[in-house]
Amino acid sequence: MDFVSYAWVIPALPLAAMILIFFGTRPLEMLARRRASGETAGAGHSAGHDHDASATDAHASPAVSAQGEDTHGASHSGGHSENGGATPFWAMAGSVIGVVAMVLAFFVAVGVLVEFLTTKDNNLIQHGQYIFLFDWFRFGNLDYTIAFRVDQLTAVMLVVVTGVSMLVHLYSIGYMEGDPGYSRFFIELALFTVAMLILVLGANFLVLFIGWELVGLSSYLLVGFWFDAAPEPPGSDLDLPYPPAAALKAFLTTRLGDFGFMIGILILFFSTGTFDFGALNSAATYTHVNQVALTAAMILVFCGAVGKSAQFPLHVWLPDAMAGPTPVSALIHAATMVAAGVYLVARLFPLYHFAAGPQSLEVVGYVGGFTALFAATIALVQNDIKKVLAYSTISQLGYMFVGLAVGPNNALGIFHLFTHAFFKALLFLGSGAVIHALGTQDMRKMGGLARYIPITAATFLVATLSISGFPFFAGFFSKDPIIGQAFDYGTTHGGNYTLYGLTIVTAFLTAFYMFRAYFLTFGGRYGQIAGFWGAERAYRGEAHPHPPSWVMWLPLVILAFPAALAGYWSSFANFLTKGATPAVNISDYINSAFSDKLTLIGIVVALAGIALAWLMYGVQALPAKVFTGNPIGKGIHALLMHKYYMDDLYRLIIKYVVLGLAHLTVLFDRYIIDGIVNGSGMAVRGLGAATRRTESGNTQGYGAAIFGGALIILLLLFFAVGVLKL
Amino acid sequence: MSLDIPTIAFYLIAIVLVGSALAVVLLRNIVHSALFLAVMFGAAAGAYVLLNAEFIAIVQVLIYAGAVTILVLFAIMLTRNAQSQSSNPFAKQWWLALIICVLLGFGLVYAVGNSAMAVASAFAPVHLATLGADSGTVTRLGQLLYSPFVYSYVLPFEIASVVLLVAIIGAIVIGRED
Amino acid sequence: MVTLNSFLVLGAILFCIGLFGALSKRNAVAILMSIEIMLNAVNITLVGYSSAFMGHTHGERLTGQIFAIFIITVAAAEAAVALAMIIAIYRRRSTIDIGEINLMRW
Amino acid sequence: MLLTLIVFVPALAGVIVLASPARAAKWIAGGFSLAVFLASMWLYFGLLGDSSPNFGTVMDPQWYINATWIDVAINSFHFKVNYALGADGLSIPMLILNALLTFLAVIGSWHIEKRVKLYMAMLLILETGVAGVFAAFDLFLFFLFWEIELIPMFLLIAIWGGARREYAAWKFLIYTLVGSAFTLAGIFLIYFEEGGRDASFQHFAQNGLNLTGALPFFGTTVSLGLVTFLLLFSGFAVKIPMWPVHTWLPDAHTEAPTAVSVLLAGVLLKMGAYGLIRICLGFVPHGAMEFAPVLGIFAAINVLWGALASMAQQDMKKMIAYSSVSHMGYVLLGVAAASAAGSLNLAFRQAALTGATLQMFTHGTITGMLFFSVGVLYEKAHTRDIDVFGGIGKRMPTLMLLYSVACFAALGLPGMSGFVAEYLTFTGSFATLPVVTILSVFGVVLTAGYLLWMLRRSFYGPLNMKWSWLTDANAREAFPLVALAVVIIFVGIFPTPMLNLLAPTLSQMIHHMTPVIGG
Repeated sequence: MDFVSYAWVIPALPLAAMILIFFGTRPLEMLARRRASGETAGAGHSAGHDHDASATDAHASPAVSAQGEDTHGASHSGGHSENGGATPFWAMAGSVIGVVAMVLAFFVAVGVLVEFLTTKDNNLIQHGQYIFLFDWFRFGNLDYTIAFRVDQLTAVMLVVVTGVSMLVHLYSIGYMEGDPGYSRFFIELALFTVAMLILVLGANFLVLFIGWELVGLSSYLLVGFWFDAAPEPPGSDLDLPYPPAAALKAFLTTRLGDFGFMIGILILFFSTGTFDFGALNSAATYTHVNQVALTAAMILVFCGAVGKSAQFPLHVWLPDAMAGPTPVSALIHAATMVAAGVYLVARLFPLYHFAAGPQSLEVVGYVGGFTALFAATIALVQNDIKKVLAYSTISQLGYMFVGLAVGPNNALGIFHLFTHAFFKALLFLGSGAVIHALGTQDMRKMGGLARYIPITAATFLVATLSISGFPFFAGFFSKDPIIGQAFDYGTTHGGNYTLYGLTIVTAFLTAFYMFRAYFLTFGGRYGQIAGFWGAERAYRGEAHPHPPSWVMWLPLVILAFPAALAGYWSSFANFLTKGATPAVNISDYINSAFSDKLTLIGIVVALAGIALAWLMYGVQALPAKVFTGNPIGKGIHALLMHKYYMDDLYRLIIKYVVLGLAHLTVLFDRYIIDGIVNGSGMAVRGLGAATRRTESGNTQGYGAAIFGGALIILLLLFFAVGVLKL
Repeated sequence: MSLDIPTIAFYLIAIVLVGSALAVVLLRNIVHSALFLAVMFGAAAGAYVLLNAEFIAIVQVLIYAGAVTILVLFAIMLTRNAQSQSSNPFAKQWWLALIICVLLGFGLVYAVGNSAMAVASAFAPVHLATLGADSGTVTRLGQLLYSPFVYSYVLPFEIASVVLLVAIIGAIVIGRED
Repeated sequence: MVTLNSFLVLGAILFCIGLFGALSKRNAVAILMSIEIMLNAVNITLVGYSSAFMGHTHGERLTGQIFAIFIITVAAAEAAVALAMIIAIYRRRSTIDIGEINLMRW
Repeated sequence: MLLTLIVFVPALAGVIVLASPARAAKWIAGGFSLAVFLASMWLYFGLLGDSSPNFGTVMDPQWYINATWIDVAINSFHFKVNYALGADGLSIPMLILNALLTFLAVIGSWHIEKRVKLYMAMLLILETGVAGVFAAFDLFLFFLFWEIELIPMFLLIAIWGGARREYAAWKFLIYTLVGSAFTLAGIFLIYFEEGGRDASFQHFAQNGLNLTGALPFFGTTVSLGLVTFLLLFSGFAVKIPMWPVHTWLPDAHTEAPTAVSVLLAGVLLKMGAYGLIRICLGFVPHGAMEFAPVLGIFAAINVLWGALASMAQQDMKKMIAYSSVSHMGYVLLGVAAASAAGSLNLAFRQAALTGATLQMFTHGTITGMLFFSVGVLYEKAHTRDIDVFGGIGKRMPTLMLLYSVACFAALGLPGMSGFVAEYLTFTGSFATLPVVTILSVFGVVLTAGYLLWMLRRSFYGPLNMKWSWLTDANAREAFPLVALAVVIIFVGIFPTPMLNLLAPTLSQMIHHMTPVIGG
């Protein structure tokens, strides 16, 4: 079946779901709710403008909203199961529509991928296929076209997006159960899915940018989903982000990156006269383009990726974005949207690699490598389970950029994106199950949970092994080649092994902090299998953990398979590069993975990280005080706890520089511009007040003035005629 | 300079004119001023006669020396203020007025003697009135003022009559005790 | 020799005397009288011109006299109205000192 | 004839409103404004009949009507004013926008109780003035309508405004009058320099290229084109408003009642931009070309200044007013880029100018929506201070949704018309004015900052108990918002009809300018 031609169905399905929920089930739900509340509350609401009525209204509402606040404060930190019972019927119907749409979309996406894998049509392989073309407008030879195109890269992304989105939709039915904004959540989730699909389907910068901004919007909406939550009370050291602030921060920080992105697009458009990726990536387009401008443009485009993929120095929003519901973190802030930056660089890989100067990819590599290490160090000390995962996401995205920078093609980075999407989504959904079970996300109040929620623990362990680069798991196959390639890159670049050093150290740290998180949550001392499988005694919290419902554990189990096995797609590079690299069969693939000395070093490093975590948190033979006891260690710990003071720096800049400038402009307007305007008005009035004195009402004075004036004119005339001889 | 009768008459009239005008302006008693005003009007009528403008001279005597003087005297009588010492005082800035007037006077006299227009015509001889000469200007004036057939000022003249009517009514309305 | 100039100078002097009176007196009636002097000065000038040019094109140069007639007419009307006003003001305010008639001040 | 109806029926309706009982005033005003809106839609749909519709250009306007009105000839002095109305791609969207916003303003003013007859009459007369400006095809007629509009606007602010309404009204009036005095001088200059016999737009557009040479100026000479441009532009710059003559706008907006703010931002500012494009750019291409780099710098200042000043505001309306300053900067940018010298692909210029024109339309709808939103809030809470609210989104979900839509549209989110306009402008203007464009793009970041920050402070977070009695927007209040949202989203997703409408006019203009700007 010709799936590719029907690929437009993939974004259309969640769009239809969104519209159906927005205009269909949500109004019905609200209607039903109003009818229900009308039956109980009586006529109190209907008397709108009456003073007495509003007074009673005001009386009644503190109780209502105080209750609302409490539940939201709680739901904010996870436990919203006691939020008011079951999901209303129409809300549930809406979510079912969303899930069904996503399942269908996922199957079409898989069909598209399979078609690309099996097709013999060389044209399709080389150029992909346009599935939608519509000219917004055309000025001379400049066209602003809405164009969707499917090729191998898009096909991979489609599967990732629809797959994770489908599972997250399903999972959310359980996670968001009974939330007052249940329908809104599914609308926004569908909106995100549509936007992300537009982003990956876009065949030119215009469409990509549309998707790019729309995912930013849905990220904003979903991070701020609990927009009415109260900020964390002072005194808590968990530093939980406040959803409205986090949403704002996420949007603005990524927009700052988009500023560079937009300028990059402008330079490219000006130089080449086209937005189209196909045209941009073909050598003929940029032969006459200034190399320096092109390099600058590519670096600026990368700025957009830095913002969206939370790379240093614009990484600050992603940890805060954890204020959103956990399924959102899994879908948007781990698996798909944050990977859009990687996708962008991969999409433009020929431009980066062949057309622009080498500086562009160097910037990508070093920013990525530095961010990987930087985020990993912060992740070492986090106590919030979602924060750990957030910093790990930032770190892994850094890997992907390194992979793109050092690789001969874009397969390395995208392959890591591909595997990462599954295991990181799994990690987040697992953490969501934990939060749902306990009502807290503080790892210090967990421990030994494997006894209570074994499925979650097992799947979480799979994902942890995968991300740590443990042999035979997906992460190993996608991450170790990046590290190896970074070494080769160093060799071919005059022995500059900086990137290799950054990535290998990060690999160690990753293994350590991920297992630290695992042990703190699920394992710990007194546990079985040397602390890997926790026990009741290891549990440090008070709340009674309750196991997740099937809609929540089923996605975990499903995701565990790709999280473990996605790495075995041996011919991924061959597929993605359209056959430019040789296809590898599976046994050669595994053999080559283990035959390299560098790989072995990577394995050793990962194992060392796991071992250290096990010593410190698994059997707790090595207390953390060993490191934080001395002053230097304490200082470093404080530095890491404060995230290198980046947030404070930004806060200062915004408070004093941006707002300072803002107030300066207002003062300038008020005192200088209006000062001049009002001043000239005052001057005229003053002049009037002064000359008013001459209007004394004395007619003889006027007469004297008239004739004195005539006399002066007369004298001037005499002067002109008699003296000047005019 | 030949001192014929008209020349002597001119200088006499001029002296009386200037003197009575100065008296009008300078005298402290307003009633005396008004009387000298009548003298001045009469002297002016003499000047008109000298200029062969008999009709104007008659009108001057009738209207100015007669009507206006009476009017002024009535006004003085009706507004007589018992408290004031001087009925015809000067304002504070009289010195300023004096400077302006003297300078303006010199300016005017200088202009009369020196400007291009004045030089061309100022020394034109004036036909002073001689006794028994033909006095035809009244007829011509009449034609010029009233004739409906030849070029005349009949329309302005009619308008002037309307102005007079308005002035009469206005004076009544304003002066009426209410 | 009496020329036009003589009458012009006479008119100028009279005009200035009248002006001085109009600008310096405080009694409204005196001011009115001064203005009459000024009008007479103008009339003398006009009639002087008229008479000086009468010889050239006889009959066509009476315009000055016509002007004088109109001036006299208007001056009479003006005197009537002005004196009525003075009387009216006097009735209201018991003074005709224009230094004290300053309702329009500012 | 249609244009005559569109221009004068509102004024007639205003008279009818004044003559009818107060109870009926709103209904009469609403009915007539709706009728005028439908008629103005026919301006567009009436041209669609052909397979390839001709939307007209300045040389060949549609719906054209021309009659001699004043014709005085004294020797070589010839003063001629024609009653000439016409419409082309540049004016049709503005006429429709004007009619739409007036209709919505009447709906949005339903709660007005103070002297309602006069209020509605003034709204309708304002519509006449503005429509006349957009429809006039004679320079003197244009100026006549330009000034007519001042009277109702002055009264609307001065009678129905807020606490400092008189200050604001006078400031508005004096600023505008001073500016338009220069414009009038410019109109006379161009009229006599171009022969002094014909003030029709076609004449000026045809002969604009001849407006070269120098004028003596205190011992030196200045370019005639530049002088004419600057004189004409003075009035338009005040209206747009361009920094540094923008300070009347925040005051006027803050004091004006909601619907008047909507009209002020929605169509009155567009008069300035329309004049800039139609007259300054179209009739004085040499001057436009010479001034373009400076205009570009002013555009960037406008964008950044407005955005920064918005950020410092406590008053929602003042914030939106400054955001108007910022957004009109994009219009200036597009115009500057279209007229800047350089031998470049004309398509870039056309993109920039189209973007600027679309921005005019789009800003009218978006800012209208923002002001209506604030108006709904203000009617209930009687304050617009951003910080005294907090968490009211919980009480007003519908308003929050619509307000958010407006905010996102204003910050240029794709799927809404603001994005299309800004994207077109930027992609076009970068070709001629790269540095200025980069600076202006940064305005987009700042815009997002102040709008979302405002939303966060007012609508998000825990509910401030003080506002627990607030009720959500009702259907009547939501109607203008929804209507505008539909327009915004429609143009954002499917801008093609709009761009097709604009294209021939602007294309003709750009091509006509080719000898001046090169390319």
